[in-house]
Amino acid sequence: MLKSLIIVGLIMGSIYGLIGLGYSVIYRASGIMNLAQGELITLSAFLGYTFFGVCGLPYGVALILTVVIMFVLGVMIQKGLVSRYQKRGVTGVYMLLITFGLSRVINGGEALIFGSNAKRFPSIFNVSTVNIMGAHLQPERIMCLFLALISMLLVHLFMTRTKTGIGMQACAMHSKAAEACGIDVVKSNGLTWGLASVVAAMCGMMLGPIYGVTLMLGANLSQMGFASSVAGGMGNIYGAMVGGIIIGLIESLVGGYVNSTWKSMIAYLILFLILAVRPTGLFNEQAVRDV
Amino acid sequence: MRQKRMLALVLALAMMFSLTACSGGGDGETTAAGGTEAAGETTAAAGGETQAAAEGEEGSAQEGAFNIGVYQWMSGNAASIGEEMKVAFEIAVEDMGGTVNGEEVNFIYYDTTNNPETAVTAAQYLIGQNVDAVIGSFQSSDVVAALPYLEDAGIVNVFMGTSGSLVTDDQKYSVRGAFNADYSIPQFVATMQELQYENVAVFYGQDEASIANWGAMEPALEEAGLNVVAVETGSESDTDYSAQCLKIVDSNPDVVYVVCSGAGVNFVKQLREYGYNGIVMNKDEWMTSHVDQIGEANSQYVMGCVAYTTYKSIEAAEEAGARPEVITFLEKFQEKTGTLPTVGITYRCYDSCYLMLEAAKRAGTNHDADAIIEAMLGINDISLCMGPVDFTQGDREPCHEFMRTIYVDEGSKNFDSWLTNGGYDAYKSATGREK
Amino acid sequence: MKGNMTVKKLNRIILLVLGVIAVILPLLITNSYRLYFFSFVGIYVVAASGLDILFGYAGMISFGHIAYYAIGAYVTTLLTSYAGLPVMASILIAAAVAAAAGALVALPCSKLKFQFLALASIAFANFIYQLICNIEFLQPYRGMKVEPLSIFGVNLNSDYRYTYYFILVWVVIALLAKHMIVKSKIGRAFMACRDNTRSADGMGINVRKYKVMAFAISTFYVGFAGACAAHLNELVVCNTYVQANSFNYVIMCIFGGVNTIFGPVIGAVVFQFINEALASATAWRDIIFGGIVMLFIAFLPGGCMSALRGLEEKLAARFSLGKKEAASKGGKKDD
Amino acid sequence: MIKAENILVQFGGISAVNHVSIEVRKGRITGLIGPNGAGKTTFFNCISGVQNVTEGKIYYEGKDITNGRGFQLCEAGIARTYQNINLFHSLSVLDNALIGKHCRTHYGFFAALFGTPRMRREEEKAREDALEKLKIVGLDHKKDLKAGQLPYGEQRLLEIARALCTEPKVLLLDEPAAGMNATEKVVLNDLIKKIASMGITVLVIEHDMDVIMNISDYVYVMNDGFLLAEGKPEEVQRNPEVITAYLGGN
Repeated sequence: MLKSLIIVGLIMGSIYGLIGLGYSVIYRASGIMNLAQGELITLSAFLGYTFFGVCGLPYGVALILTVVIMFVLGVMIQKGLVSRYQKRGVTGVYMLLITFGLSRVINGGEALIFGSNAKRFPSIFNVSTVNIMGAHLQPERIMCLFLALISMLLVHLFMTRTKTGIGMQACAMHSKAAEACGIDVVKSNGLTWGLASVVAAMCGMMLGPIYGVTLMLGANLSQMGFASSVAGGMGNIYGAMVGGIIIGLIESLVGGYVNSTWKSMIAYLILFLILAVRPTGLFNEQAVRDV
Repeated sequence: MRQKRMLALVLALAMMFSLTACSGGGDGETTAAGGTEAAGETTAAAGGETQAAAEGEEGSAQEGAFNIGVYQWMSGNAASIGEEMKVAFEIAVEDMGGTVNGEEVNFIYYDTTNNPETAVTAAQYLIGQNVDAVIGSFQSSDVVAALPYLEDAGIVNVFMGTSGSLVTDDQKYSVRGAFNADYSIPQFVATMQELQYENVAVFYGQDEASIANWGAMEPALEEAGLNVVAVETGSESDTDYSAQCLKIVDSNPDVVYVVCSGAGVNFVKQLREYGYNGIVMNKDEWMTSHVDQIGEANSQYVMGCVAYTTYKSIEAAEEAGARPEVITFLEKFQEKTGTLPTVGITYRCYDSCYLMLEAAKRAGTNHDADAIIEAMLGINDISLCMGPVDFTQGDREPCHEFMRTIYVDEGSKNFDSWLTNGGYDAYKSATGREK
Repeated sequence: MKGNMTVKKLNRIILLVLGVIAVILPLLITNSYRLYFFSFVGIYVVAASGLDILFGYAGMISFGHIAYYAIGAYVTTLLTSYAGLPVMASILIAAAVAAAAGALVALPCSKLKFQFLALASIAFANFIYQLICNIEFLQPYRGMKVEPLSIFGVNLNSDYRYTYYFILVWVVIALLAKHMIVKSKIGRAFMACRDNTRSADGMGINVRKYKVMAFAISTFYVGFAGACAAHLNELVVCNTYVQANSFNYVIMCIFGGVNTIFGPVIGAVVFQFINEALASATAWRDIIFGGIVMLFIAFLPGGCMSALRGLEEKLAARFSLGKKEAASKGGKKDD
Repeated sequence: MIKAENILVQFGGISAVNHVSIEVRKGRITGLIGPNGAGKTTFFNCISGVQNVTEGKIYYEGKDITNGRGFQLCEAGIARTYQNINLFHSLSVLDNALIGKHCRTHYGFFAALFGTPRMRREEEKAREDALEKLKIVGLDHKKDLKAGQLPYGEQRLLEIARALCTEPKVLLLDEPAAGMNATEKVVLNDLIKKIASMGITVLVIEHDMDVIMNISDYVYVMNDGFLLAEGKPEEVQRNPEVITAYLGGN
């Protein structure tokens, strides 16, 4: 029992970590906490459902299509919305509210286009359950673990090794200074949102088969994604994954041994305590105002 | 100084106009309805094609018509239920010949948006419209919230909730138009004993109906000497039930009893994925929409004990031995919409509406709640989708006949016939379980 | 100077207009549902004004104010049903408990950057919601019966005209109290903390104390609103207090206009009408509310109030009433 | 008035202020000059409670106020202005000044809530005094304008007026003349002299020589964290080290 709880905890942790990665990428590269990330995940799940489920394309093709569409959507959101608002001088709390408004609009749009009842994202692998070290698991969940680790590695390498990645971080720290060093800030901000949407696409395509596609899919899980990115230290790429895994383990162990309804209550309590006691998270990202 | 005063006046008028305009006409009885009419309008619009015989405004009561108020969750995840409900009402009115006591039937809808507090508002709204009768929600928590107001206002109402605790003897104008879920408990326990089960695991949802049902089931299991090896619970917003599934699989039960409206379906899927392939006894009917949601493989061997269930096709219904009333209803439904109902609640809508109209016809008046409720409680000679209706058995319940179903390859079969012609052995060999 | 004068005059006009409408409303409408509806609008006015103190004046965002609405509701239910307190007393005590909870949350969290404060408030609201759902005693899903709204034993819920006037009285008290606080040095301290915490500290303002005070006052208002709503509906059920509902207050403030007395009033009234008209079209409701937030922040950050103020100045300019100085654009945009 | 004894401030190994001891005498204008990055503002922040000290002690009227909190020091009588302007932009000029009066108006929360006569009196007193201070800096005719709309020079003056509103015993000015043209500097000098004549001790930081030299009674010179020299303005000007380190040894 403990073994399977730990495995499930790790897998849930990797899902939360990947969602948290989306938040960290945008926060680190643009200082904005994007409340619409959850809805981007639901949208990718719906897109994946239409390509893979309805049109019957193979999973790989559906994945690539969804990733490309979400990348374009992410860049469009940044260019059409975020930068235009920033030009109008909208900053701080109001930018946070813009992302909240955006999430409501996307959710409403999904309900109109895809209808409101739950859709079935057909399982990717024909076998419905696999036995690993005595624990029966859905193969899609194991794929989740690997995909999450790979994406985290890719994002980290991109952000720290490539020119554009470092450029993104520079823009976040000080856009004027970055511009002075010749970084096309507008393009790199667009890329940031594109990258975060790609991470959301990966999440959507993985969560679809596990939980089925519903309107509330993104919203429910993204709260925990927030928790993991903050626990690890907001903006720190590794932090999101480590934080996610910690929260995933705690949640599954509490669910297993204490009481399954207390699972999410305790998870939220942990998020609140982390923010109250140590808002900088494990990797000490600067989250406290100077006062 | 004169301009200043004039300016102030202009502004004040502009303010007055904008507030009253956007307040949907805060003055006078008729226009007040305008504001609410907008609510009625949009609900009707969301309900697809034209409504019952009475044309004209959907949202407000009319003179000279049998005004029936309806409060139910019909948006968001329940949008499809809302649409099917309106078709079921339409069929019921046509079966009654289009008019009752010479009056058209006019429905006034109010969506409770899956929030019992809105159900209270809905009751207030319908009372405000002084409707003649009300058909209530399939969600027990809505019924609990709205019932007292309708009782105080003396409005006859038929509710569709199946939770056992909804019917109490101090109710005067309220009656149930569906089956009582707790009546299925003895049948479930009998089946468990019939198949010599000892260990039972339970998963109940975080909603009023499920908690009440489990409250009734627990003593029944103890009496029958069955030991409960795991009791788990979960709510709609959880999405992930890994911990619950693991504990249940780990307790190695003979059978899993699931009582949970919305979240139950996702739970069964994850339970299957975590390795439990035995029989799942589900309180609610296993509808075709559930099968669409979690796939054929995960729906196998889900047993139900209900008054009616949904079918993929009319032939499948005939083959599974569905009641003639259900078959005729399905034919009319298919004729009207080209599809079959995806949720069992549609049958409840038809039955409740038919009962209301029948009671009004027998009472000879559409506007006297006492006469209608008295006529309603006297009905014991008609048969609807839920089977023979008999209010006179002293428990204020219309439905006493249940049938057991089990979902096996592509359809809900009759459990008894499935048992007799070796279905159980085929199940044991297929799943490699001894029970 | 002229600028300040128009704002004062505008507020007086609006006060006059809203006052007249509010008082004569029950005489015009006899439909009990509509009176019940306007009583609820009054409750939302109090809640929105509370959040405006925190968000508009003290500059701290909170997406978790439904938690204090829930605390207010459940505490008053327990006090009246089990401790037998009179309704009015238990409403005030419940509001005080909500204020204490707000202060407790604010102690550690008020120093956070706004993103993390928003996140902490979301986490707290979810925690309270789950806590309520897990306490069997509160019958969260079935819903708990609550004493009807009453003063000195007179049951107000029998005729919604009484509840309307009862809540109207408390709305007036709430707006008056907000006006007095905001115009005093406390209000100025809030605005100083909002604009620039560093120099507020330099000017002798104990920033932390005033932030916690702003949180406490705001949660008192919201707790009071929650308690009144519980007695008005005579029922408390857990799914009313889902975290997502706290965004309603934010939308009301944005729509009506933050940093004003009457912004939240207008925001609450119009929000309730849109909410009622689109109750069943949830898809459209999300889109419209999301759209309101996005459009208003872009084009009308001061909300309806700044539009009215702009209108007033344009009219004044056309009538050349000697308004020389540049029309002062309201709200956030110019700093 | 304020005595700072061998103050050391380190930011991760680099010591911005290296064992500096400065004394600000009562009723006199003390200047603190040094090239950019000499640690003047860091030292300034230590006195005004914004920056904690790694080592050393600060005394104010004999009491130890090392690492005291900003608002406590303000109440004790130390007011300051900022190098880059830290006004409350969305508030009016008068409100900015009134916020300065915050720790000098004495009424509680409930007094404010019920608008007691005591509260109205205190508010009236605060308003008059604020207007008076605005008159000193010549901004009273713009009291309803938003602080963000004032031109740069006037914003500096408003910051000084706001500091005066806290009725300080010591006024710390952080590069008040930055970005001012010649005529504005003359106005500033008179203003500082007028403030000193009101019995308020002044400590000024500036890297602009002529402003410091003709108004301060006593001058300290700092260079990359060290105290280079101190004394009367004339002595300091002739001090060879100051000339080489600061004036480029012409």
